[in-house]
Amino acid sequence: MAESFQPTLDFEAVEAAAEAGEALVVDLDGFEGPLHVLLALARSQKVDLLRLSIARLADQYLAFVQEARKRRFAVAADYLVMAAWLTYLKSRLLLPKPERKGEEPPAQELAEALAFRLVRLEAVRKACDALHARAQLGRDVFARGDAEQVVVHATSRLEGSLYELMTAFVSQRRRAEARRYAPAARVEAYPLEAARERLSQLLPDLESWTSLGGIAPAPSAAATDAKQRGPSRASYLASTLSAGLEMVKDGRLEARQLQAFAEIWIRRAQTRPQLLAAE
Amino acid sequence: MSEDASAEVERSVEALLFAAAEPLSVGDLAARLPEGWDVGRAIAGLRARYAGRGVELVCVADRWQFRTAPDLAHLMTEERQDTRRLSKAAMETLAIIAYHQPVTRAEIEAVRGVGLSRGTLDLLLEIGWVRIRGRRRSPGRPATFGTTDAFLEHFGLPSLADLPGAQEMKAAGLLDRDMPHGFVVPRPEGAPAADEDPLADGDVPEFHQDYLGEG
Amino acid sequence: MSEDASAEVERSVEALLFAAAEPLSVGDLAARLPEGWDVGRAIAGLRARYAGRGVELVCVADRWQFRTAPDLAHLMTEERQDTRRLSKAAMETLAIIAYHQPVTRAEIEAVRGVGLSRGTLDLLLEIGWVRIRGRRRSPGRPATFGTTDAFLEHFGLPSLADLPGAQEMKAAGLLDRDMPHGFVVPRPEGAPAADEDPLADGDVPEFHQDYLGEG
Repeated sequence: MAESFQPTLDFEAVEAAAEAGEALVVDLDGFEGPLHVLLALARSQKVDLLRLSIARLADQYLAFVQEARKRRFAVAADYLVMAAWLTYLKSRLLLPKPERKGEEPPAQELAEALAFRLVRLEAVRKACDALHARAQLGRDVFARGDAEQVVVHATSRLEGSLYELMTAFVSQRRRAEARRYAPAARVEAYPLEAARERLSQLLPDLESWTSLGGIAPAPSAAATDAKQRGPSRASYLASTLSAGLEMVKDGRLEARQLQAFAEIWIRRAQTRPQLLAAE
Repeated sequence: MSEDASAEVERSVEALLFAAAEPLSVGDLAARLPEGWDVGRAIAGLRARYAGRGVELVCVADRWQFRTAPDLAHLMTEERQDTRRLSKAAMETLAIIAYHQPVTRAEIEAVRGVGLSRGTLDLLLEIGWVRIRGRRRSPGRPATFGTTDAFLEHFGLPSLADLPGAQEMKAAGLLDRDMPHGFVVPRPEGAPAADEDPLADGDVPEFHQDYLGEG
Repeated sequence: MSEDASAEVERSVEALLFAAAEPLSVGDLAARLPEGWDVGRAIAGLRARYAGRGVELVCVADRWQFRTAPDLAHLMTEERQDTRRLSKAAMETLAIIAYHQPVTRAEIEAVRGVGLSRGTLDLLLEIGWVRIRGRRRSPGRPATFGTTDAFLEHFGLPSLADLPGAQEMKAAGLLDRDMPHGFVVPRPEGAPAADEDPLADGDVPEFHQDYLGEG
């Protein structure tokens, strides 16, 4: 093994590898990487990869790289890294045995590790072949060409509860109600004229404080129909107050309210001279 | 031809028919097989072999194909049920039909105050909750609508008289706020109304006349 | 179950499998058949019945499918699809992922002793034979890759355990993640053995980080 480690014999080494049955074309494109080259070379040794002569493999590899560099300028860096490492490994393998422990793994272990990697890559290669040889779908075996699709009958079940039905009925009626515009429902007002006239007639009798509510006319309770009933109580009250305020302004009436929303009291205005005298 | 050889023709034809994207004629099959192979006999053999199986070899327009047995068609369908809700418009229309029946399209629109899209009535008829009951004895003889037994079943009602009335609506809190003016829950008429002619045989209402043209 | 009844199960399963475009699991079949039908027995019966025929019942990715017999491939010229011929690099990468899964990008590179071009993994992911399985619980949390059911279906494998030679490779220690003796030169990568985190939702590894940044 050592005798083949001669740089000048590189070319022969590659040829030897080729003759050994491995079509080792010196074309880096044919290899995925240095490990693939090593595997191809290792196969040429025709031994169990785990019992490979690493030194011989290193020689073969270096020869291969040399040849590759002869023909091409650029060789990928990892090929050169591997070359350097193999050179180093080989030199250590050739050194006399006793090595100091603890520094680096023994050369033999490194060699075994390399052999293991080659075995592993070889296994991947075989797995590739085995996979490729399998009956592949669409290439060797075929599934049903005219598959009958399962027909999906989608029946949609409608959800609806009585509550929803009732809600729909009521909400529809509410909207109808909101839409309805009923002019007939207008409120009949107690005319201001009538209130003024009535209050003037009552004025002489309003000697003391009398509540406004007591003076305003009441709606006719006898009438059953809304139309016959006439103005509402609120309208009577509002018109009477309005007429009363006019008379306060004229000085004919006095009005007082103790607080907001409290009863409003009115009485005939006291004469001015009396008021002055009183002061 | 030997026994083995004819078995080989048969399984070749079997594979070709299985993988083909469409039915194959005897000529198609012969063209893809070595010359002299008896395709006709292979087909006869396959027919016999598959007779009564889950898959059968059938001839359609002079071409052969494997099809699943007709009696297993139910396996090829998948029932899928999804629930959906009626739209608000459809639910309201249903409610009006339920409570006011018999009711014409124009009356439904009058109650709702908006036009009725054709799809809404269609949908209710299609679901089977609403039916055409008859015709109103009035100009144009419009179709009258009412609810079906399926409607009663779905809503769990023994009869139309069991439709919830104002009391139930109040109890359900639907009338809590202000009661709509003049709120009355009408009593639906199950029997033909006085001014209604039941639908006679063959008196199929036409869409344009009865669903759209009227009112 | 009577003779007749079990024949009925068999032909029903036959029809379902025949009609389907995809392989069906026992569960898929059972779901489409009346409860209590013995699907497993029907499949065993069908396998025997179709053995040696032009169409065979095979198990792929734990599911069942009728396929043409492999020895008749030469007849199927019409059906043959232009299957993408994977490059050697892609095929080796696929094999490493299949046998070593879950495996990180760095580990794939370690087996082949060469860097993995980004296009290779992309291609395998795109074909749908390879998927990102999760993340290795190790520094950098690299993504781990594995194969898909589509991979098993394509290569006609019932399960990963049926990968050709997988048992032997395992016995020889070739599927161990660690290199023996801490082999580090020339590519210094011996990922420490650690468990794998399944990919969480939304935890999609970024290409730059996981394909390129690691190792």
